[in-house]
Parts: sequence; C-alpha cells; structure tokens
Amino acid sequence: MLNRASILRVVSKLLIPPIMVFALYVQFHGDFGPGGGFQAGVIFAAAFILYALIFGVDNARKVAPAWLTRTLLASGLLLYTGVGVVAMMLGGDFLDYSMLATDQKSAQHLGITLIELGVGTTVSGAMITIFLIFDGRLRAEKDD
Amino acid sequence: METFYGLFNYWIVIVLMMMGFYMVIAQHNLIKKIIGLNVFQVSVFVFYISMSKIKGGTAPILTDGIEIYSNPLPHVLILTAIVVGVATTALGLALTVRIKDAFDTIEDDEIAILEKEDQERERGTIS
Amino acid sequence: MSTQLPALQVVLPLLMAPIALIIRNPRFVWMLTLIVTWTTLAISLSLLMQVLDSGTITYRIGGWAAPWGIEYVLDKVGAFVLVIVSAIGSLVMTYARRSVEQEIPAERIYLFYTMFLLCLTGLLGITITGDVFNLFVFLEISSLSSYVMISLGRDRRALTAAYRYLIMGTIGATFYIIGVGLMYMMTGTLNMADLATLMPAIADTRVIQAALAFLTVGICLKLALFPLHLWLPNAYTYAPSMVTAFLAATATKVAVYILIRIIFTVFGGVNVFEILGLQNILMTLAIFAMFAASTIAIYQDNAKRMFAYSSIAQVGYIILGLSFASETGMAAGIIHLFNHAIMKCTIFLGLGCVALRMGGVSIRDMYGLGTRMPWTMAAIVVGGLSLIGIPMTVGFVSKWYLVRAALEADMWPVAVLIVLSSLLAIIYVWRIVEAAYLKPAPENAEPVSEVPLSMLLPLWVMALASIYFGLDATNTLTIALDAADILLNGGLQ
Amino acid sequence: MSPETTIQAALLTPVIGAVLISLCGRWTNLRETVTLVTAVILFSLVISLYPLVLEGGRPSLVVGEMLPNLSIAFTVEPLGMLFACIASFLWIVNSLYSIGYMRGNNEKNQTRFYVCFAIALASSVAIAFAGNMMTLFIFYEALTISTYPLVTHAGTEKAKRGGRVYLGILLSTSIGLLFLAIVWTWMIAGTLDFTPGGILEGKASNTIIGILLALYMFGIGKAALMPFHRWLPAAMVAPTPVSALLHAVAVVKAGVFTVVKVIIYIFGVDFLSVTIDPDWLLYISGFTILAASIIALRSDNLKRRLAYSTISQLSYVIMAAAILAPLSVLGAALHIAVHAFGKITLFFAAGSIYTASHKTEVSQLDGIGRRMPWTMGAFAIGALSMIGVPPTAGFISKWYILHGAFDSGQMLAVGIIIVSSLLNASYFLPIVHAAFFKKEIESPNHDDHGEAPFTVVIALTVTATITILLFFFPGIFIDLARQLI
Repeated sequence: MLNRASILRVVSKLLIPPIMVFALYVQFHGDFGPGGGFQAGVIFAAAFILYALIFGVDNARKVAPAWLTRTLLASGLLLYTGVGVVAMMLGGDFLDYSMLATDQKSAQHLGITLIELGVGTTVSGAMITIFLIFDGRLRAEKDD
Repeated sequence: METFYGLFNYWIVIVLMMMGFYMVIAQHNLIKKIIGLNVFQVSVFVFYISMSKIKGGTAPILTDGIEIYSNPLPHVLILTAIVVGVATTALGLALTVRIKDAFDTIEDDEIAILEKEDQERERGTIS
Repeated sequence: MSTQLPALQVVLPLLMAPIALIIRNPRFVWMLTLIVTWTTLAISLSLLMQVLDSGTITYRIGGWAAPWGIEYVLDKVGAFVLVIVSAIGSLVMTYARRSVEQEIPAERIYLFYTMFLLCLTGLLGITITGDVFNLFVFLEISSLSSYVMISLGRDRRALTAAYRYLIMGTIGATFYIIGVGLMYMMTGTLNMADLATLMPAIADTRVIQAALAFLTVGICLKLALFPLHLWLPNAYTYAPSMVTAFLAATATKVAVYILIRIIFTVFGGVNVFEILGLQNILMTLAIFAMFAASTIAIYQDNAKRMFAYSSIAQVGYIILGLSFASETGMAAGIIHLFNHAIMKCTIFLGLGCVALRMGGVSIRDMYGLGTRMPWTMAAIVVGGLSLIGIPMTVGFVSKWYLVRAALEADMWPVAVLIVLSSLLAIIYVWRIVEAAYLKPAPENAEPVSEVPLSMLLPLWVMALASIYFGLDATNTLTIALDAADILLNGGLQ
Repeated sequence: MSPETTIQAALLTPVIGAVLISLCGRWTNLRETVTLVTAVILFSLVISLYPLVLEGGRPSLVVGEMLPNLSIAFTVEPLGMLFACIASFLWIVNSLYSIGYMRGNNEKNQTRFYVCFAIALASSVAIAFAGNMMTLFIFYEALTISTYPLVTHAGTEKAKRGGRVYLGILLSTSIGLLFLAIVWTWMIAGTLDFTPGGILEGKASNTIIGILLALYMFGIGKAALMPFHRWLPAAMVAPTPVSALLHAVAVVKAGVFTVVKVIIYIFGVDFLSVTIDPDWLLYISGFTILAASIIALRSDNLKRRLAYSTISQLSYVIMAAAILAPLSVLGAALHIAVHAFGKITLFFAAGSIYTASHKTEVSQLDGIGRRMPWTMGAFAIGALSMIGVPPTAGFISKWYILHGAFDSGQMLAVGIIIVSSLLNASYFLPIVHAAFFKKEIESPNHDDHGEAPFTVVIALTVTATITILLFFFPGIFIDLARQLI
C-alpha cells in the first residue's frame, strides 16, 4: 500500500519542510502582519499530520510520542500564563508586556512574541494530540 | 426587495443557522449531529465577520493612504470562537468514539433503547 | 501584591492545569489541586473583604483601559459568588481523593484533576470578568472541561449524558454569542459597564430585543431552567460523585450569575422586564420548574437522579426570586444561590460516600444505612431538611425571603405556591429517610463501615455550614441585600 | 445564677443530656441515670425562675440575630413558665416510667429513644420560653422532627405509615400555613416579638386579620383542630411513654400553648374582640370537641380512645381562648396544665396495662382492676379529671372556662362544655366500671399477671396524686395564669 503511493511519499517529503518553515514564518511574523500563533500552530500540525498520513501513525508516534505532544500542549499554556505571571511579578498587571523590558517598544514586541509562541505551541500540540488520539486511543494510553 | 438584497449576509446566516439547528435536532447519527452543530456555529462566525465589514474598507493593516478599514475586533473574537468550536468538535467526536465502543452504535435512537435496557437491568438486579 | 489578586484568582488554576497534565502522578496532582483550591479560597475571601471595605474592584488585563481592553470587575455580587465557588471547590477537593480513586480508572485520574482545574478557572473567570465576550470564553472553558469530567463516570450512560450536555451546552453558548454579537453591532463595545451606559438609548430597537432573547435563552439552557433542563438529570446521575457535587453546587449557580449580570448589569438601565414580558415568562417557568421537577423527583429510584431533579426545582426558586425584580426578591435569589449550593453539595457529597461503600445510590442501596453509616446519612438528612426549608437550616432563610418577596409584590398566590412546592420536597426527602432508617438492611448485606475521615470531614463541614448559615444568616443576608441594592440601583460602578 | 444564665442553662441542659446519653448508650444503667439526672436538673432550673416570674419579672435572653432585625430570643412570661414547669416536671415522671416500660417490653434502640426524648424536651422548653414568634416556630419544627423517630420507633410498616401521617400533617400545616402567617405578620407589623396586647393593632384591615387568624389556627397543626387532627391517632403506634409525652405534654401542649400565645401576644385579646370576634373559631373548636368525643366513644382501642379524648380536650383550650373573656383565657391556661396531668396518668395506665397483660382493647379490660388496683385507681382519677368531677383538677379549669363563657354570654360554648362532659363520662366511666365491677373474662394467655413494674406504678401514682392535689392547691398555677389577664 505504502509502496504504491510513492508519488505521495516523494511529494510530501518535499513539502513537509517548507510547510514547517512557513508555519514558523507565520508564527514570527504575527506581531506586525497577518499571522500569529493560532494559524502557525495549525499549519505546523498540518505538516505533521501529513507525515502521519503518508508514513503511518506508528512512525509518527516515534517522532512525537504521547508524552511529547502532551508536554507541548501543556508548555504552550504554561508559557502563555507564565509571561502574564512574570509581568505581574515585575509589578505590572497580568499580561502587561511593558514590564518585560526597559524599552517600551521592544517590551511589547517581546511580550507578544512569547505569547504567540505559547499559543502556537499549544495549538499545534493540541491538533497533533487530537489526530493521534483518534487514530489509536488505546495505544496512546498504554505506551508510557 | 431592498431588505432582501441589502441584508443578504443575514439571510445567509439565518439559513445556515437553521440548517445546522435542524441537523442537530433531526439527525439520529451522533456524528451528523456534530456536523450540524458545526454548521450552526459557522453561521455565527459568518455573522460576526460580515458584521465587521465596511463598504470599501480594506484589511485592518495600518499603511499610508488607507483610511477605511474593516473592524478587526470581531475577527479576533471569531478566532477565539473558532478555537472553542474546534475544541468542542474534537471533544464531541472523542465522545462519539467512546460511545461507539460502549454501545456499539452511534445512532441516537438505538442508544436510547440500549439505555432503557440498562435502566431495566438496574431495576431488575436490585428488586 | 493585593492589587494583583483578581488576576491571580483566575490565573493560578490556569497555570497549574498544564503542570498537572505534565506530572500525571495521581497523588501529586491531587495535592497540587488541593493547594490550588485552598489558595483560591483564600484569595477570594480577601477579595470579598476588599470589596466589602472599599467597594467595587476593577483590574485591567494587560494594562489596557476599559472599553478596549478586557477588564475584570468585582462587586459584591461577584465577590460573593467567587467565595461560593472557591469554597465549594476546596471542600470538594479535600473530599475527592478516595472517591476519585474508586470511581475513575487510575490512568485517567490526572486528566480528571486537570479538567477540574480548568473548570475552576472557567467558573472563577466568569464571575470576575467585566467583558461579555471574555465571559463566553470562560463559559466554554468551564463547559468543555465539565463535559470531560462527566464522561469520566463509570456507567456507559455517562458518555451519552456528556454528549447530550455538549450539544445542548454548545447551542446555549452559541445563542449567547449571537446575543453578544447583536449587542456589539448596535453599540460597538463588549465591556459590561460601557454596554450598560449605551443600552438605554437603543433599548427599543428590535436588534437589542432579539439580543436579549438570544442571551436569555442561551443562559437558561446553561442553568437548566425548566423546560431547557433535559441535559441535567443524566449528566448529574452518571457523572462521578464528586463531579456531581461540584457541578451541582457551582456550575448552575454561575450560570444564574451570568443571567443576573446580563439582565441587571448590562441591561441595568433598561426595564428589561417590560420588554418581551420577560418577567412573566421567567416567573411562570420558574413556578413550573418548582412543581414539575419536584414531582418528577418523587418518582425516581436513583437518589442522584432524584436530587438532580430537585436541583432543577431549586433553580426555579432562584429564578423566581430574581423575577420579582424587587430588592427582597433579588436578595432571596442571591441568598438561595448560596444556600442551595451548600445544601446540594452536602447531599451529593453524602451520596458520594454511599456510592463509595455501597457501589450505587439507588434507594434500595440505602436500606438500613441509617445505622450502618450513621454520620453519612445524618448529613444527607440535614441537607434534605434544608431542601424542605425546616428552620435552623439554610433552606428556611431562602424560603423566608422568597415568601416575603412574593407578599411584598402582592402576589400571595405565588407565596402559596412556594410553600406548596416545598411540601413536595418533604415527600422525596422522606423516601430517603424511610429507606435509611425504617427499612431493615438486606439480609445478605455485607458489613459496611463508615467512610474515611477525609471524606466525612468535608461532608460535615458542609452539613454544619447549612445549619450555621441557617441560624446566623445576618452576614450572608447583609451581603445579599447589598448586592441586590447594587444590582437594582447601581449597575456596575 | 442570674436569670439569663438560668434560661441558658435550662435550654442547654437537655441538649447536653442528649449528648451524654448517646455517649453512655452501652451502659444502660448509667444512661438511664443520666436521663433522670438531666430531667431533675432541668426541672430545678425551670422552677428556680418561678418566684421571679410570679413577682412580675420577665427575664429574657437574646441569643443573636438570625435574620436582619429578627433575633432568636427568649423571654420567660407566665404562660411559658406554666408550660415549662409542666413539661420539665413530667419529663422526670415520664423518664421513670419509660425505664420500667422500655425494659419491661424489651424495646430496641433504647438509646435513640432517650436521646430523641431529651431533644424533644429541649425543644419544648425552648418553645415555652420563646420570646418571639420566629424562635417559637424554629423550635416548633424542631419538636416535630425530633419526635418523628419516637413515633416510628417500632420500625414496622404500621409505624412507618403512622410516621408519614404524623410528619405529613404537622409539617405541611406548619410550612404551608403557619410559616406563611408568620412572614405575613412580620411584614405587617415589622416585629414578631410577643408583646402584651398584641402587635397587629391598627396595622391591617379586618379581613387580613381574619385571614391571619385562620392561618395561625389551622397552621398550628399540633393543636389538632379538625380537620388537621389525624396525626394524633396515627401517632399512637409509638411506645406508650412517647404517646404520653406527645399527647399529654410536649407536642399537643406546644400546640395549644402556641394558640394561646398567638391570641394573647400577637393579636391581643382586646383587639380581637373589638375587631373580628372570631365566632367561627368557637364553632370549629366546639365541633372538634363533640366530634372527637363521639369518635372516642366508638373506638375500642384504649390508646385510640385516649387520643380522640385528647383532641377534644385540646379544643377546650382553643375554645376557651376564642371566647376572649379574661376568665376563660385564665381557664385556657389552667387547662393546659390540668389536662397534662390527667391525660398523662391515663396514658401511663394504658401503658401499664399493656406491659403487664399485653391488652390494648377496652373490651378486654373486664375485671382488671382487681389485678392492677394501683393502675386502675390512677386511671379512675385521671378519668374523673377529664370529666371535670371534683375533687380532681379538671374541675378547676372547666369552672373558669364556664365562668368566662357565662360572663361573655357565649351560651353555645356553655352548652358544648356540658354536652361534652357528659360524653366524656360516657366513654371513660364504663372502663372504670368494667375494670372494678365486671368479672374477668377467662383467657388462657394472660392469666397470671399482677401490677406493672415498680417504676411504672410509681410514675402513675405520682401523676394521679398531683391531679388530686391540684384541686386543693391550684394556686401555684392560678397565680401565674392570673398575670395573663
């Protein structure tokens, strides 16, 4: 089955890296143009899901075991709330980026980038998890 | 006629909404219900986005020479709503999968019969 | 630091949820959740003190000023509900460990606690936020996590219950955002206080009336107002015991809070009850809920289901109180919100203890339990007496104020209906009492011991609370009366 | 001890007693000693307030605010003093009796029995001392709940049904009607304090006052005004000491006590007589007196006959209060006390017969007086007191009620009292006659029995003696009751 789909395999091998790069572009471009964490996360996950579809879920699992996707999911949320809490600790309000650096502009920049990164991580983690869990829920429960 | 064409976006919203709502109510298949739910939610997304459009306005990116642009806030809101919708769908589907495991069917009416049997068994064993 | 408390309240459980997800050790995750819940209780208590001292607190997320940024606003009503939610959360969590170990498969326990934290985040967020769209987000956070928690129940019907709740809940939430969208269309703002100032000028338009209709129906779905209650009985019956206790005591209460916020804050400057005949509709539905749900409750064989129906009836009382739109009525609604949370939590925690030992909560499982599990059954009876409205329990205080509100409004038939419906409560509560105390235990019954102290203690804290706040209701009533005053005369300030 | 502390102590003693009893459950002798000691302490505390109240003192105690502007408060006034004295004294006697009865019949769950008894007594004393309607209502309900386990003590299907009727009627009248009346009163008057002369004067129209009065009278289900009297015979399934407590002292007396209290302190006698003149109450109570007597006449079960007799005697109190004449109110207060002693004697006798011979029907009692002379002697005294024959205490209260009725020209009331006295005589005297003068029916089962256990005999002798003594020395109660008018 897989052997007969050699065109798909070749094309997807070629496509997956650009998709991922595009995801990163969308991710880091998000603070001053169209883009952002949600979109980037989904695009990144799409690359991964494509891989899983073509090369089989078992292989995909090797790349992203359950603990990894879960950690990805969790760490994105942690990053997001973490930035907010750090801002609070520095004396600002929750998610008040201006506290993150001395210069106003770069503080805002830093803040939104980190936040978007958190969002991106979580979204991609979530999408991958959803996909993999639907494929093999029981394996996902047992393998660690 | 003016109201009909002029407010065409709302008509679309209403048609979508009712279609989705009808699917949720009338379909017995749990997956189809979720699809209906999605159509229902999408109608709201359309509603928000079409509401923010301003005639002749561009994308809300600040560049020289552009005076009129659409309201970006509803887009942001809808982005959030979409995420919520995705989460709901995922959860709904996950539940459906587990219902399939537990009941061996995803037809609403068949599940209702099985549930009734469960209930009678419960009564039977205790009385 | 104290200025950061409003945000911390919500952020703390949100921050801990992913940590719980990563760590996954059931024991540790439970400890973590326990600490978080007690901390949120401490925070919400200090917030309540602040609000009582110095009035409404506002907090800007990200430092953005009100109409643009998301604002957290905490007045007396909000602070009161916040305390209810976090107090119930912390007690239920103290109780949870044994019950959860028994009812949820070991490999899913971490998931349960993570969802609990998220649900808590959502409920606290709803209470504290001053932004109608942010409220929707928190509403969905809490709803989604509660669907998951319900689906973790042992019976396979838990899955379908969760599924149906998901469908109904999503429809409700979507109705809510349609309403929000319509309001945004007319006003261009999502901030509650801002909306409240803009609303009177445009209240007569059809768009706003449609918005109000969508909002009301959507929220009433969430709070299970009869006849939109169909999701509730199964969800409560098949959910794990402590989930039932937590949701019954908090989720519908918070939904009522949303209704209060929308009707009396957002539409505060408008006499909403005149529009669309909302008052009559709500009052009629509330009375129907009181009678229909209580009557159905009488015929249930499963105690959890029985009290689930009773919850629907009690929601009727709360809505009835609000629908008087008088200060007493509003206070009655708010105080019953608190009181019902306490008594239902007592009962469902008690049923959780029964489930732990007997494996089920049908009436037959309770035969002879009065002597075999005396403390548990006594607590359930205290909760039951409170439902009836016997003096020296919180239920009496609520009923006193409800009847007073009805008489003040010159609606004596309503007053009569209130007392009549509480007579129905006697019947179903007494089915439990007779089963526990007057029926002999089945002959082949295995010996049953009382539940461990870690469960008994929270149970009795709740039971004693329902006696204490029934005997000394002055503090809670003062807050409720103040809150009613703010809602009716001030809006968000 | 200051009066406040005494009140506090009197309220807490039975509660502490209940806790101790439940702790001593395993050692029966200790448990029963605790019960007796608690009862004696309670009585001495209550009686120590007597001189103060007699001098016109009204010691009071405010526990705290329950709802804004509505406190849990206690005030000792003459009527409450009267009720508390009777209840606490009869608890001693009743405990003595219970010990003999419960052991003699090998009842189960005796600890629960004594605990509930103590709690019921605590509620009764709290009702007696209640300073406002709210406090009274709270403990009124507490009394209902705490006596429910006593009624259903046997745990049988019959007990369960009896318990349902008992609880169903008492709770639904109190929540359905009395509660409504109290909230309404509070809204009209702004206070619920018991105030001499009433709190409603000039605050509401006559119609509302009339409706309120009806709500109160039917809402106080414990007073067993028809048609809400069914709980009393239903509660007969309880062990006899409970019946004695329920039907002679705590529960029914709490009912009529509340009725009198409401008429005197919420409405005010004068106010009622000038505004609405509640004739209907006279008719209903009169009807209850006669109808209950007739039912009593027709029932063969001894306890059932006594229960219907109680229903009719309770309506004496209500009717006396409804006449609204000073002397009849005095009579009403006296009748609460007098009937308590007489009726408890009768119940004690019934229980004593049951313990010794397991006989429950009137028709089985032929010739039993020769086997149980003390019991049947006491029974005869109690019966005479019910009829109102001197030298028993029943005469005194009937005298005052009649006097009041004559004064205010209520000839109907006079007629009812006379007719009902005749009825009383016709359902009590045959029992006495049969017990002493008829030949015993040969029955193989219960031939060899003598008197009931010693404590039982003591208890009923004491109450019978007091029933007679009260005729000669009625001052102790009359002096108190006089302060009411």
